[in-house]
Amino acid sequence: MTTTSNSVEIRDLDLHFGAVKVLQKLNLDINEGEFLVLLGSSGCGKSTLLNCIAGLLDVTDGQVFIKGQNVTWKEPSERGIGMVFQSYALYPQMTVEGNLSFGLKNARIPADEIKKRVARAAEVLQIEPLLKRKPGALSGGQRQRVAIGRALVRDVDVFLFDEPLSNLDAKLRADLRVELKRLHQQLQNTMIYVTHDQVEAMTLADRIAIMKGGKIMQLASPEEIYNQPQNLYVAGFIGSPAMNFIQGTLTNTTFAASALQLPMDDYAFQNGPSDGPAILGIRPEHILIGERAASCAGQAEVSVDLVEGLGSDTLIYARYGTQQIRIRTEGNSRIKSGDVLNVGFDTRCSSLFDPTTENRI
Amino acid sequence: MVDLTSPVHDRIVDGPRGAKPKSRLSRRNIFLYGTLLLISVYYLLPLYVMIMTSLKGMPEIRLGNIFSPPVEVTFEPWVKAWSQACTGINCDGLSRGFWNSVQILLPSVILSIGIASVNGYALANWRFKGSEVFFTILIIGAFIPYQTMIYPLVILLREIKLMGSVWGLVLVHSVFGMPILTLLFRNYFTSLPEELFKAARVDGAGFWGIYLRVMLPMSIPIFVVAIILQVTGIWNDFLFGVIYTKPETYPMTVQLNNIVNSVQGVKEYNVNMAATLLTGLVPLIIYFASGKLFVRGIAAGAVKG
Amino acid sequence: MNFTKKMMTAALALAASAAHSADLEVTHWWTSGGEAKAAAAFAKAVTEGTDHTWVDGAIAGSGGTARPIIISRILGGDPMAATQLNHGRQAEELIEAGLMTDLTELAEAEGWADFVNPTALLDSCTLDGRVYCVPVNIHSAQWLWLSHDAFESAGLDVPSNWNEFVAAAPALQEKGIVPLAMGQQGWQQNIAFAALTIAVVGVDTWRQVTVEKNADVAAGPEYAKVFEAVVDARKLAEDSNVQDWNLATNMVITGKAGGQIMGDWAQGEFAIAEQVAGEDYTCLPGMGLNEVIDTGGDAFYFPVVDDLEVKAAQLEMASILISKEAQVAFNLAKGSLPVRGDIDLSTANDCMQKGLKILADGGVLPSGDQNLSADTQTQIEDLMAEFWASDMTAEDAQGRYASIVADAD
Amino acid sequence: MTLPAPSRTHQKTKRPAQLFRNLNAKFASIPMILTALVVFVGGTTWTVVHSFTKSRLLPKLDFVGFDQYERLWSSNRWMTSVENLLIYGVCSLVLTMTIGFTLAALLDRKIRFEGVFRTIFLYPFALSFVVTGLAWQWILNPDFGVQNVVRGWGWTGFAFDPLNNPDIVIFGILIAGLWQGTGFVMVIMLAGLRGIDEDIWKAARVDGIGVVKTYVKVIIPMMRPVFVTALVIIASGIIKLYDLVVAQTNGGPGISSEVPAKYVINYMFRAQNLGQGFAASTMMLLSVIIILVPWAYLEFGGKKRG
Repeated sequence: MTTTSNSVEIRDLDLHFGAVKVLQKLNLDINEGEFLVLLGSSGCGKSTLLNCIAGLLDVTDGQVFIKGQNVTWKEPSERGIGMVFQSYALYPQMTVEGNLSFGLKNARIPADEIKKRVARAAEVLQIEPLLKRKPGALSGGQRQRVAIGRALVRDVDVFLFDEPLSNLDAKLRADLRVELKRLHQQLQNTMIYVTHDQVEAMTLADRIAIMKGGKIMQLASPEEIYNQPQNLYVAGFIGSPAMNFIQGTLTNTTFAASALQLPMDDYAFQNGPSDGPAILGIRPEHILIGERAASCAGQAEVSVDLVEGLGSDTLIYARYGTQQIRIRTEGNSRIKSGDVLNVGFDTRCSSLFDPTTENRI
Repeated sequence: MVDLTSPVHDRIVDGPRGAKPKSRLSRRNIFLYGTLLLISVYYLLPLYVMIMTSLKGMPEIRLGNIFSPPVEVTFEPWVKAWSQACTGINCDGLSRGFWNSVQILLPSVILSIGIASVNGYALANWRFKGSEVFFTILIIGAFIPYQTMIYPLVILLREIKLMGSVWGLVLVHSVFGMPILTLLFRNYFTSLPEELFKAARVDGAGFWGIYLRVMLPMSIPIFVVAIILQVTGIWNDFLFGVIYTKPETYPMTVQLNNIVNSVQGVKEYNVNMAATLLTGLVPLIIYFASGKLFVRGIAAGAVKG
Repeated sequence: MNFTKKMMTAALALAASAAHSADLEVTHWWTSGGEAKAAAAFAKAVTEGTDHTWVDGAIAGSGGTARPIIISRILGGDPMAATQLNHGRQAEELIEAGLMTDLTELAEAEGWADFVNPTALLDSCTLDGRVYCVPVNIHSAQWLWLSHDAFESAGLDVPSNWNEFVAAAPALQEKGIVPLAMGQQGWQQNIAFAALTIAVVGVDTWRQVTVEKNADVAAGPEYAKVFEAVVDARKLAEDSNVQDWNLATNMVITGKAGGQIMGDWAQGEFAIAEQVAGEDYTCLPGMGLNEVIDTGGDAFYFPVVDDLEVKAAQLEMASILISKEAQVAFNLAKGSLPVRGDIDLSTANDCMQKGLKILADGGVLPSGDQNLSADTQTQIEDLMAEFWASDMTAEDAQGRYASIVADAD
Repeated sequence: MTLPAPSRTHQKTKRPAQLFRNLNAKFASIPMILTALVVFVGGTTWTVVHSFTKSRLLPKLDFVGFDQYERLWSSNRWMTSVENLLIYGVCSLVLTMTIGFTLAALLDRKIRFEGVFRTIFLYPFALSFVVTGLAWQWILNPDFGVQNVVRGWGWTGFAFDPLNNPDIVIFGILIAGLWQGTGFVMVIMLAGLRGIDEDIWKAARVDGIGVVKTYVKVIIPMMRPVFVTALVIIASGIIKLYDLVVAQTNGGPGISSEVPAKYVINYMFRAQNLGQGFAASTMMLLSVIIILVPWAYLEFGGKKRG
């Protein structure tokens, strides 16, 4: 058995709505105290998976374990989970205090204990002055804090977050993100967090599970996901602007696409190099220009279509033969559209994919 | 220039909005208000005539015209309609029907709304295998002519020994009120954020807990709408009242029809009109008192899911 | 407040009700002025003659409105203690279904068969040798009621039969008087039709059609004359636009109409208006042509109930309804003839005396109720309603009438 | 932290019996299930089955095939009833929709006292058909009502007595029906109009399209679902037409204002011919189905559920 204890285990989970298979034979182990982010575009099944863990959806087949207990058919409240929703889901007719204590009252916890727990949660979240207010009188950020508090008071093992920040504006979202991270460090609970925002995923997660079509495409740390995407989907999904993909062939560890010849000597082949068609994936910031391009083993001439200055960065949309190439370089660049650039490919940071299996070579 | 071509479209059915038109006597305005006033006359005429007739004595009715106001105002027809008009040898007027209607109304409204709101809640949040099928049957049932179900219901009520009693009629009202009310509540509960329901489940509240502590307090407006819908509907019912009650428990509408259509000697049109107005009074009061809610109620009842 | 007071009285009455008194709900459709008075006479007799209370369940409208309510309540398992129904075929199925109380023992003990006159009345309460209802009066429908005022104002003598009436009509019309008052309801128009039939074709032919259901006769030349007569009558009634029978009667009372074809219950309305037969109005049984009357009438049935007290009270009530005193009081108010041949009705007015005389002479026919099922009756009434209100030709109406007769059961 | 035993960790639990999941919800739905199955499905089926019998006063399973229907369709009264309902139905549909929409459009023109006008147009809807029928019976009374008043003004030849004239009596009922029901349609239409994006009006103005033309070409097509809803509601109400006729004319003069619903009640209870009544009510059911099925198909046919 593994040395770290598993907080949540999911075994062969299936969920079908009629003929639509939302989750398929899904397996996932989440470690004690881990912050796991379920990331994917809408309809990938991430929220569905979270609802299955919470017990809000009946699974078609498979098992869910929390703390080693099989909870597949248990009521949500009996699973030791707390949940925070996108729309906050505060009970509008109850005060903040009422919202925090509702779950405890349902669990028939003594009144003084409820009081204690509510006070502690309010302190942690700094919402003590709001306790007597109704949710209608709170700002978005305050509401979300109360929603988190509702999970907090219940003293649960696992926190489930269903896109908790997507209803907030960008500034507040960034603030609360930091607070969530701090909260996790403070509480050390297991947290499962659903989002479609890669920034949240990258900043918050211990591990990220990228989902597509009811399956997990890759489960790894943010760095690994970013640097070593296991397949084309993950590679294309993570990173903005998206990774460049160049069609070509691989012969003796050299990737060739028309005139471009890239020796991939530094590349860590997973199963050893094999010849045949391949796709080179390289992030915009790993295509170098100017002096740094010269030091690269593979170089090419591209013509610039469009330049976007972002202040800190500059994005260059260029063309290599028929292929579009995105390049990210430092701000205040003098490059204009129409220029012809000599670019270099940093092969150490690139990925190679098999066009048929779409998996990393 | 009159700014009539840019209407303001509020989503809510609300009172007059926006700035008043700049020129009051434009041709367009005269046409618009003229038309509206003319139509208003058509709608108000019957009420006016009923009130005028009910305040006249019989001799004046025979001589005068129905539109002229009474020369001599008398409230006797009202008194007579309320407490003396006869059906058979019972000469206690409409008052009996009024109290019968009240006795039918209260339990009917409570029971039908109680059942329908729970149905709507179960359908919105606790779907189970077949629940949609039953709901579909229910909605189709709203369109089935009552005539095809009247007789089986007589048999049914006979079997459970409720035929002719107030409770039998209460049951009939609950059954026939169920489709539209269930639809109303289901749509309302569906419109509430689903996450609220999920949150309550995570918080450990059960079927009834969520209904009573989370859903009910959030649904006061829809309950008011349903109450308005049911009070006017049940008060105005005639068919079920005729078939499922007996003379002692006749609701007001049935008694009204009896009083007006059972003539002793000459037709007392003034008493008839007073009786008619009395019967219409309850829904009218509700209508005028509830104002926008009534409008919202019938619009809500009409708009499908 | 009035209501509170009533509630108090009701509560007290409830508390005071002794062990052996029962509330007897009685349904009937006697709601016009004269009828209501008659019903009150029965109520008084029951309340005074027994320990029980008559709870009045009057149902307004004609029998057509009331009957379904009564029947559906009996079928619906919520029977009243007693109910008016026209005896005849209406109750047959209810009796067959065992829903009506068997009164045979009471009838035999009191010897109803000895005093009920004509005996046909008791026969129609009898099914397979058992008695199920109490006949309470004899009603006949073949009467022409004439307004003296109307004819005087037109400078005419009061007609003595239907033919004279038709002849006098144009003069009435000139004076703006509606010759024939007719309520626009099928059953009233059917009464007029039946009355005209007997007046025009006589009893025997009528019997062939109505009792023996001979469709050929119904389609034949003799009956054609009946339908011609109805077409004439229809013209006379053109300007009559009332619905209820008593409003039509009222037109005769006030001299707005020359006459009305209606059953003898119309007399109650004249009585209430304090008019005197022979002075203010004239009645012509059998339209003055064929002096016969039918022996339809009202009867009381007692649905089977579970409550033993009510069961006992039902028999007491049955006995009261047919008693001499109640019969006199009731029939004087209602304008109908009593069912007992052994009571003195010298106080009866001119019209009732005429009826009694015809009865004594044996000029009686069974009423339509006794011969035709409700279904057939309804179809004929529907036909009459249409015939009188439209310009349907006599031939068409006769053809359809004959086919209803052919299908009658 | 103690490690749970592996055997316990991977113990599988079986899916609980579905019947007992959410038992409370099912328990609470019993009244609905009973109503749907026993009354709506059961009752209707019972009536349809018995329409093929010769039940008279009491329901009997004495089958006679289509005899009741043959008699029904050869009955003048039924034919008159159907004809009346058709006239009433078509006129009522066209007029309530037109008047309802026109009123809504007028009220939607940024007018003063909108609330007052709306209240006036809608109040009859709060009244029962019995009250409506009796009120209009009085107003249309030829001796005292409108006809008499107009004659009193000097037009002695004026004739308007729909309730006493068999040829036009159904229009007398129609007047009352419109009075009662148009306000309701107006409210539905108004809700529909208010649901239309104001930008549409701005766009139409920018494009120089006149008000009437905007209504006809743009607004009405956009309100199709509202019209359909109103249509179905009015149509199903028309078939049930009963109280109004009973109170206003009771089918008279003669049988000239009879309607199918009245025929059913009449034959079921008064004529004691249940089979005939059931056959007539089955025909009513059939006509509802004819209206409902195409609508349901249009409304729900293409869409997925949920």
